[in-house]
Amino acid sequence: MYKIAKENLSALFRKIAESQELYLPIENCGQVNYGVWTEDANVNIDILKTVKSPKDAFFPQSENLYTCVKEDKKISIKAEQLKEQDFVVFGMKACDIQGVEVLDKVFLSEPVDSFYKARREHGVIVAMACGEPEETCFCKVFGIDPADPKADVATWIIDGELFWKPLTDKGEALTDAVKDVFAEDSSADAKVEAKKEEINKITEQLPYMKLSLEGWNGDSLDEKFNSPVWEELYKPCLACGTCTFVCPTCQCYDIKDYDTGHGVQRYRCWDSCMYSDFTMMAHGNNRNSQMQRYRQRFMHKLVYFPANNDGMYSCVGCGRCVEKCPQSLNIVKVIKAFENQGGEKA
Amino acid sequence: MQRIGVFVCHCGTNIAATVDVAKVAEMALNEQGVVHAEDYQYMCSEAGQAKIQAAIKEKNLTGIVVCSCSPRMHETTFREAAERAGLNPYMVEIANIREHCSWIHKDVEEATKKAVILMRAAVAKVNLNAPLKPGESRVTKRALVIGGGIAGIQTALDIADAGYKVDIVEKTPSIGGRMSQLDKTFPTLDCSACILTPKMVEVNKHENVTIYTYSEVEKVSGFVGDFTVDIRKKARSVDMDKCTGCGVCQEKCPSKKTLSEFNRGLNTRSAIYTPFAQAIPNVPVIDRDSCMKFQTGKCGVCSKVCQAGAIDYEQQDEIITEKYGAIVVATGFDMIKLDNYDEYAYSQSPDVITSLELERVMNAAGPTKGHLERLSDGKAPKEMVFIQCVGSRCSDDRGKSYCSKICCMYTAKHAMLIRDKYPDVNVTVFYIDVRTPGKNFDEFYRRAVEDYGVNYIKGQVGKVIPQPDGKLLVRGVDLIDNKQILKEADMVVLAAAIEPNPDVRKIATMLTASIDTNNFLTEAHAKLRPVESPTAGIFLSGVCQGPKDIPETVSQAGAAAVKAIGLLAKDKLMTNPCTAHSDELMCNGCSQCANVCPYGAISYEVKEINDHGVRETRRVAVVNNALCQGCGACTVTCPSGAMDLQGFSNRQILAEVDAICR
Amino acid sequence: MSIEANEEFKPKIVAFCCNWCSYAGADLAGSSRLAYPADVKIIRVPCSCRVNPMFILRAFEKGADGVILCGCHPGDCHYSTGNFYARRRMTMLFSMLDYMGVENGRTRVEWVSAAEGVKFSTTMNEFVQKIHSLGKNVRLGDLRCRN
Amino acid sequence: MQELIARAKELLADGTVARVLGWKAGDLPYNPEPAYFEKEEDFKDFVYNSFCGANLSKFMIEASKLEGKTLVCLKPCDTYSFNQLLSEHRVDRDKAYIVGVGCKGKLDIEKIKKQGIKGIKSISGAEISDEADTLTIDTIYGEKTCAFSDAMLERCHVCKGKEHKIYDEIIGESKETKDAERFAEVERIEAMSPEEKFAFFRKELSKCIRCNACRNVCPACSCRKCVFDSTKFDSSQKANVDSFEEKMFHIIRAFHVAGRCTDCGECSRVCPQGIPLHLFNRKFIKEIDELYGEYQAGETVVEKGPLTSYTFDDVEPGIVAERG
Repeated sequence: MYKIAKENLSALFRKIAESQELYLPIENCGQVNYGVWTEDANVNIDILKTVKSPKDAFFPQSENLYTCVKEDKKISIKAEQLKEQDFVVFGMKACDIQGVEVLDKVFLSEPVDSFYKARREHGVIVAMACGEPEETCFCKVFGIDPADPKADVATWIIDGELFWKPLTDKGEALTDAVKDVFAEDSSADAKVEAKKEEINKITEQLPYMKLSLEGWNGDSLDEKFNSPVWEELYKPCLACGTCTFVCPTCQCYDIKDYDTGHGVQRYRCWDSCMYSDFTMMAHGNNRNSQMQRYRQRFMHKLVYFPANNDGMYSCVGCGRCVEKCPQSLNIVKVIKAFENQGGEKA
Repeated sequence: MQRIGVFVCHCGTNIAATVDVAKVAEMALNEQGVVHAEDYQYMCSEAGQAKIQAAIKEKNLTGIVVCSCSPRMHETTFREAAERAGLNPYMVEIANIREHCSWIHKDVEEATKKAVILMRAAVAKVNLNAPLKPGESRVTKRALVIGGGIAGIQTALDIADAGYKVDIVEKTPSIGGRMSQLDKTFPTLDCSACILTPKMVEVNKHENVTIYTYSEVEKVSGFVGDFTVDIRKKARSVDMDKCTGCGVCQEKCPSKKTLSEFNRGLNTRSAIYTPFAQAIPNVPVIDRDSCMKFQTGKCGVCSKVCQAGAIDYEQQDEIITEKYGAIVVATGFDMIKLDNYDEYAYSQSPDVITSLELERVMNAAGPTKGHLERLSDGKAPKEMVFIQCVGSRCSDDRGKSYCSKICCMYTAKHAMLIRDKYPDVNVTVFYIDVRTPGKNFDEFYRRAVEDYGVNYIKGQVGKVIPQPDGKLLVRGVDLIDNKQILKEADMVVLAAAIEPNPDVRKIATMLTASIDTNNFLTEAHAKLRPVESPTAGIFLSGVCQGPKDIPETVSQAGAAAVKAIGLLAKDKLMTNPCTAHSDELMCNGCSQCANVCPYGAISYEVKEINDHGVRETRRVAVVNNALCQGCGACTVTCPSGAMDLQGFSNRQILAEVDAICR
Repeated sequence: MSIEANEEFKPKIVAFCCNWCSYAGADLAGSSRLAYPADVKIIRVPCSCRVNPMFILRAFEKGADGVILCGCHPGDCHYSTGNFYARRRMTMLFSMLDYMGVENGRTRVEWVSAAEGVKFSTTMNEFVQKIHSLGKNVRLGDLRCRN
Repeated sequence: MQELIARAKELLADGTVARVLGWKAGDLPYNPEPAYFEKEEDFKDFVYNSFCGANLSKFMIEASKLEGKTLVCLKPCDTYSFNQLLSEHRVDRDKAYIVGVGCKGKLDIEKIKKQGIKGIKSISGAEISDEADTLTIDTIYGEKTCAFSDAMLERCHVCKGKEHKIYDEIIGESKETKDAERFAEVERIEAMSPEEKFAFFRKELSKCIRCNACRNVCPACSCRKCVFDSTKFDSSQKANVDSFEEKMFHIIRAFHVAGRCTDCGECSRVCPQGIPLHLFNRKFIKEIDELYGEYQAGETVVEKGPLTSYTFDDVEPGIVAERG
């Protein structure tokens, strides 16, 4: 295990960025999001949750797929380059890392998404344990340990120092490349264990961590789908895309064409199941009320996805939707609503 | 997918000299949807149109682009050609590569490049065109003539003689207009009243004509064939049916201090008055601003003396609403105000007068009973100076840039009449040019110079200086002898420029007829459609369109009448299909579009809408296609884009933008 | 004209002209042979009130360096009131572009009647000159599509 | 709040209204959500406190289509939106029973969290009956305090006043919370150089994720189908590869609501990226005030707004360039 004083972190970032792109939380106009490190970037590694999850690093909000170029009446197709250079995502929390694993299930199973695959292969994830989890966090509900994130490298911030522990070959390679800036600390393991303990104690006190997922699996599909509870739950929903766009696991995208005047750029961009034109087809929409769209989002996260992926929920308890929904709706309220209903029945 | 044909016109060398037309045609073949392209000498010719029609049939074209002159010139020609070949006329777009390209650019490469881009924009648009079908609207067989001068009278008579009803709206208490103020007319020196009065009587008696004097047009709505007009008949305070026109009231009226409009303020009139003796109708009006009864409540003399009991102080303005198929504007002119020309001392000396004032002075019914005399002291003048182009042909913004056209001739007339009647009076005319292009005009002018010894000096007057002895010192230049001239005169007459009646702007706005910077109404085409306004159903008669003399006015009045008759003779009109259309699936029913519609063409209905299976009863906008004129104000006000304009749709315009910026 | 000064830069200029006044004014400029640079391309619209701010933004998005809107003089609109609405709308749009730091000289509204061929031509000459002085639309270029 | 609940129950019971549109307590101290209440027992969750910032007027578009009247709780500033919607025929006055609820300023949880306060367990001082200027926040990291005004939503600092512009009855006291100039921020930007302005907006808008929350919450953006969702302009409701669409979206949105926006501030409240979106709308409001005369949308029910009316002597668009 290595360590580096927090005030020296820019040396570490500079070192990493020498040979590759480095994504990390950067503050811009009061908001912290993942972005590419530059010398004058306003890095904020103390932030618990960036507004958007770091999924952009692997699955950007919009990306070109290919370009058709039209010359006279001849059309040629220019393919978009896949990611070929290595890059590092620094500071990902345990929940967001689980989020990437959810995306893996979608994009790396057949048919493999080559754009995503290339990024995953070239990306090195440096995780960071959560120092002070908040009341909106509920990662433990999904078996995620915020104190002990699992990625290529794991890091902890303890008393003004960052402790660095490579966990995979990719992590070792990155460590080798940058270890000049590190110091060694023989008592590191002990300090980290103590920190984990401390984090776990905090987690114990958080209101959402003990949420029960009982009843949320593929078996109860019909019962959940037909529940009258949805009718009540969806009503304040604005049908905006906030929850989906801040979510680390939402993976739906739309493919669109942009007329460049000299051909067409085909790109994809994140879509939201909250939007009225989501899965719109010529005949109309197969979910034509907001209730249906609202239900879809949560059924997908808590029922359909686990049913198709060995019980893996496509919610990681990051709590971003809890914080960002304009009308204070969120997945926790949905889970609790069904919990209550179950209680009443019993 | 459209099958588009592109036709590039050479327009002789008008286009072909600066634009590589073959290249434009060749490039067209690269554009989306284009399956045919050719160029030809004159696309608008029979042979050119035949080529278009042949291509439409042979290649099954669904749309065509003609790269040629302005669509304002031949869009209709090509639309009709296309229609004859079985193509919907609204599947035709014009790329204006003449007025907007070949005529203004010299470099062939540059002009060709631009022509190609204009062609692309037109192709991009036609790709999104949809066949449109014009609707039909009915024609009200009645015409309105605004203005009761010689222009309005002649137009009304011609329309009435053709068998259609005509209404004349005249602002003043009598018809007759400026011509009634004139003494004699050039070049024949007939007495103006002698030739005008019979026309006034004729129009007044005509069974098809209704005259509203002392009335103004208040509101106009509707469109060609179906205008609705509100006419404000101002309270005359005299019952038209009872009044016998005896004139006693005017005699007895104690309030006689109001300046006479008819005599250009050179004398006064009573508060109850007819403007002049031959007025039609011969019914006086009470000028309420100067009447003591209305101002102080004390008087009532006219009412007491009127045998017929025609005086009605309680009379109110009346609004008459009538429908018309055609409207003729004949609002005429006035002299400009001379505030900007104080060097001529018009405001300082009563002996400096305008030509129109001289007409009144010379007229037997005028303020001096026809005697030529100085208005300051009543003495007969010995030296008279006429100054031409006062405010006409002006290069700065003091006056008018145009030639008032009638001044040269009426000044020759004045000079000749004065020399004829008062041979001892010397007459000098300062002029820039003497313009006499009319039948017997130059002969007339030459008589003034040669037979009557009028002294014409080419040169301008810099200043007129009133002298202590009452004379006027005229300081000018003689450009031919290149010398300064100082001349003492007893009277100075200014040929002030004429300008359209100031009310015309208000009327043009109501009629949505366009107007030029000088407030003359714009004709649809300067050469080919001189008596029509670009606004359908609006025709122009007389000086409201541009300066003209009486014979020209009368012939134009006749021409305007013929155009109006041509319209009234139709039972139905085709309406412009380029109207707004609201997509009820997207409409919010918010009423913003109706707020900006100038025609009241948008109304709302509450109805059940089926949006892909979702049924909802909602308030939605509905456009009345007969009323909509296709301006598009609503389309931009509509935030959701539910409202769109056929023929100029959002997507079509965006396609043009894209093609130009490509 | 200082167009020769910068031969490299060929601005793209979109001119929206109302059918009744300004388009006819442009026709008159043409028939009077009153030259103005070929960079100006005219789009005919029925009335200035037909021009949606989206059209103008779209032109900039697609690479225009300047957009000018011409209509009938206030009070002379063929449809009576169209240009009054256009005037308010464009004032609002231009003020927003200015507020966002986009040079306001790249947009302009001019009233040109059917009789004002000279004004049309001078206006276009002036406008092209203005765009030349502003140079390529770099700032809006940042807002532009990549191609 | 108890008075409000009692009155709401009464009106439900006597059949005056068929439902009540208010707020339901959330599971955290600061996340109540808009909710309908139809039965007496539903009211156990009814809440009205300083976190009930949502403007409920837009919900009345849908509620107007329901059977019977809806009792809707509107704060003074929300009533402007309701009037504007009435002007545009989007809501039915006869279907609304408007209870003007008292307001002493609403809170922004983001502002509390910005002060480093996390792990919140409870917050006191946010009840509508509380008179305290300070919020006391119990967190798992200990007790924290925060001045009420430091946690207020931006819009409350430029409060339009405590008067309800339309209502059937008023329950509760209101307090004007204005402590800043409405146009101060706009003026600050206007004073910048074009480069600074551009940099400012580019930075702010670069955060935009096109979630459309600003649009969907906006009572003026009440279109059934937004122009950005339709195919009529080839515009997109989602993030595009180029950055222009975002700017175009915000300019056009501001333009579409110009003269109709009541400055309710919901757009800035809901933006997950904290973009000060009200700066667009407020710029237009300032321009309209200055160029066409003072105008407050939603003050009363009107037929025409500033952009659907005109005067002959309106300034020319060239004014923008002239004033530099």
